[in-house]
Amino acid sequence: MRRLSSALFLLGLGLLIAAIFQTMEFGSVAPIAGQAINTVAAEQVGAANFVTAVVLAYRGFDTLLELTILFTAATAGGLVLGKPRAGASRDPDSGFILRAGADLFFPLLLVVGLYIILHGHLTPGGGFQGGVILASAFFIPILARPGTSMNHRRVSLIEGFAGAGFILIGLLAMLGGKEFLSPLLDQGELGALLSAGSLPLLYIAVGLKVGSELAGLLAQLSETEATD
Amino acid sequence: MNKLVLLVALPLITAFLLPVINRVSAFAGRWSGPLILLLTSALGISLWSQLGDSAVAIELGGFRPPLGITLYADQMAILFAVAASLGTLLLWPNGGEDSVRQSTLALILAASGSGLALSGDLFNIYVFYELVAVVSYGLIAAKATSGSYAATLRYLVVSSFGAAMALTGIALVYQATGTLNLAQLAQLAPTQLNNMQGLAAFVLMLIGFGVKAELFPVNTWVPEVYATAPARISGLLAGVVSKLALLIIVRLLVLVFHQPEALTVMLVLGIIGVVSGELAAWRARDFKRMIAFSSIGQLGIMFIAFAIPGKAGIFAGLAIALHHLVVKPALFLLAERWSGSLSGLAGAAKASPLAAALFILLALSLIGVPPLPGFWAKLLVLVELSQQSQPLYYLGAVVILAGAALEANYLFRVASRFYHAENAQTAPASHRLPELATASLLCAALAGSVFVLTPLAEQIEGIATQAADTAHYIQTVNPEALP
Amino acid sequence: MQLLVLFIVVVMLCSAVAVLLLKDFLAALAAFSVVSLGLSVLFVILRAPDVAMTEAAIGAGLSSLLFALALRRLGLWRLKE
Amino acid sequence: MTMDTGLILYTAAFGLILIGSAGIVLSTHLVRIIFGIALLEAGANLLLLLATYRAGSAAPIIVEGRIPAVMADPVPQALVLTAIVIGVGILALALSLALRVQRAYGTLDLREVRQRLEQDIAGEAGIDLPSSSDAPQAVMTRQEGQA
Repeated sequence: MRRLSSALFLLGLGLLIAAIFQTMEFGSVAPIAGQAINTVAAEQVGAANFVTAVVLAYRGFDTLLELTILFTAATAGGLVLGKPRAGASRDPDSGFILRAGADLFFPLLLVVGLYIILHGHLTPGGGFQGGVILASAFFIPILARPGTSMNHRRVSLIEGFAGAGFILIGLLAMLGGKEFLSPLLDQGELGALLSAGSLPLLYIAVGLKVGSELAGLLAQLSETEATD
Repeated sequence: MNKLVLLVALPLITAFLLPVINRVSAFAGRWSGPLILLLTSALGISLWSQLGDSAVAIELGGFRPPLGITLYADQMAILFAVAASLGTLLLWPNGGEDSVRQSTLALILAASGSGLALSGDLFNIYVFYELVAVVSYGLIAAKATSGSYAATLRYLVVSSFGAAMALTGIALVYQATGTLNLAQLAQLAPTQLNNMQGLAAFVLMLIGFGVKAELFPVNTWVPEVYATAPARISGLLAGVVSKLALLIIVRLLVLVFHQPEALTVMLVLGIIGVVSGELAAWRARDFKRMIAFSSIGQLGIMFIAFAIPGKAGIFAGLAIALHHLVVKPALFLLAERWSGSLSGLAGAAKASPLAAALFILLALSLIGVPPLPGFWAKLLVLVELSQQSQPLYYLGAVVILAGAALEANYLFRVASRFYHAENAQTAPASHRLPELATASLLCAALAGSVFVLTPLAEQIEGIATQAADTAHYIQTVNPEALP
Repeated sequence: MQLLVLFIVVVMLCSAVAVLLLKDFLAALAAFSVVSLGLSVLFVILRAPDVAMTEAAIGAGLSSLLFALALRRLGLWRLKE
Repeated sequence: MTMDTGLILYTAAFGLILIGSAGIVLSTHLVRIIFGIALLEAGANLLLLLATYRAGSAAPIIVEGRIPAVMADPVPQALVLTAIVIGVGILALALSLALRVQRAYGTLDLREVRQRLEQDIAGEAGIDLPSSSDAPQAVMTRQEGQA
């Protein structure tokens, strides 16, 4: 019965998609918002990477919410998984080569992650991609040494202040009589490292937030005891 | 007026910092959440009174639409934004092991609920909707029973499927128009979206946003979640969050999707919702699932009402939605101590006479007995339905009447059991004070509204008139001229 | 170019079906990574380097890591004997 | 890039959406269903990015002051970026929940989980299972002693 209704549902979805395919006109419409942004972004925001301009300036509100979703998922994950019991079974130790490799990788990943975050307004990449690399920098040592655990207090401190920093930058603009999340600071020269006003600051907040949330999530998951 | 953003920003920043605040002082950690919500609710109400019957658009980041994200605040938006704040405050999660995490999640729920009501950008709505979803997973799972974990996971699967469908719909809309701003979409819709692709996009978004609005094919999570979640969270989900999802669908219908087929789809799904919900509630053997199924039925009535074209539909739908917004949380609060089977409720009136009396008041209003507000709301829907020409609307009216008869049957079966003291083995425990106080407050609001029915109806009609006015919306947001 | 796109798409769709049909969860995870990687290559072809980087880091990297951790904790981390 | 390439790409997007939906609706193992969600999201993301893609446009980045003649639309790129990050957050939460469900019920088979869930709810309410009512569309057969 369930199978039948599922199959019917899928059939309906398939028909819907087929109908869309039939009537859809590919690429017939000019992207109104996108074209406007491409014309004015260099002047208005001052970021050479227009995707960054959209992510942090034009649609910065979305990004704030996205960070909140990660934060919420980490908080809810903490609620669900809880604290690991003492003396829970652990993964077998991973051997010398992996541990040495993890130690070697740690500074490398840290530098690469920070580089990607700081150049987010100039080249592809930014807070999200850099944040993932930061998270892996802190997580790989845990994988290599299954006994150790992450300092959750410090992680929650970083995630709290990074998220609050993003909102504070937005609220500062309101104090100055502008709208929430308006770009601040001098735009500088297009393409320079110190340019695009407050965007690099926002991306640092994003990077730290993403990094700490993801590292926390990964650590939570790996600290949970195995069921078998 | 740009202070409206604080309705979202203040709870969010408090939520981010709550773990830190709690470490400094547990007292501050416990009270800062409710305090902030009190503040935002007051702010929202004061802005509502300032606004009058005008509307305002906030260009976030100072970018003109369609470049940036726009928030749109008319009376309906602020009403529901305040409802999200105030509702979370009234139903603030209490107890449980991890109260800091729960408070954090509740704050985010208030922020995202308010934002969902105010947002004027299609993708921004999607992000807010996902945020509401993730927060509710956390709050349901906070019960920390095996049942709540399983129910949350099943809910997550349905909800993620819906969200992906909504995202697909958004992609189709963007493909056809090249913009996400609702005002600009309203300008472009008659030429670009009045076709098969537009209808498909609407159906996909209806499935997506319908998950939280307990729409028929995607409401399988409702009985499981409401039976396993903490009662306050069930009340929030059924009372407030479902209305927010409904609000989005109504906005989309008014502004973007003008096809008559779109209304027909909603009408049919609403009718199925009423029939299946009320029948299942009638068959239910335990109190929580009975009111869970009855909420599917009630939301079905709202879908039927909003399927009436034009202002009349919004007026009728809004009236019944606001009624449900007050009644359902109160019912779930009462359900906290009556979670056992219905037969175990015998003699409950002796243990807690006030709770039993409140239940009867709520039940009478839910069924639609004059002079309670529920009667006028249902009457309004029936009158508007009878003025339509399509026969399907008459079917809707018949189904609503039959549903009311079923409701009367199962609600009175429960009420009469309350006063059967002779075969009571063990009367259920009496209610805790916070639950009873909040439920009494909601009931008092319900009963009090009987005396101000005429001004209230005029107010709601004003809200509906404003919400149905597409030109007013476009004029307020005033996007850049189309190229 | 067109042939390359066609090739990637075919591989992706086959892997996507394989994710659902393979009995062994580890193999399904591998197929899932193939889908993510294919997607990130498509994003490069579609002139979206930012998205491609994110998809590679998050879709192929992090998601697979999450799945792997979960499979291990769930006791599904074993190849068919 | 020709029209046909666009068609191939749209096929990929809708294909992923359909395969993902099939995984969610037809699978009986919860991990498989979570895989389905991830595939479905991937398809929706690709569709979103394709929405305004034009052949022959350049990436929306100014390198060394040169502004390309036709730049790709940066808006869907930013949207997809957001959607990918949202997806991974939900994925992590889903997997955490799956861990807890397995620990509580000892199974991840959807049918058994539903059955145990029904038992849990009925048990809490203190009613015998066979007499309890199910969701209207969820009438199923039960075997005692399973799970």
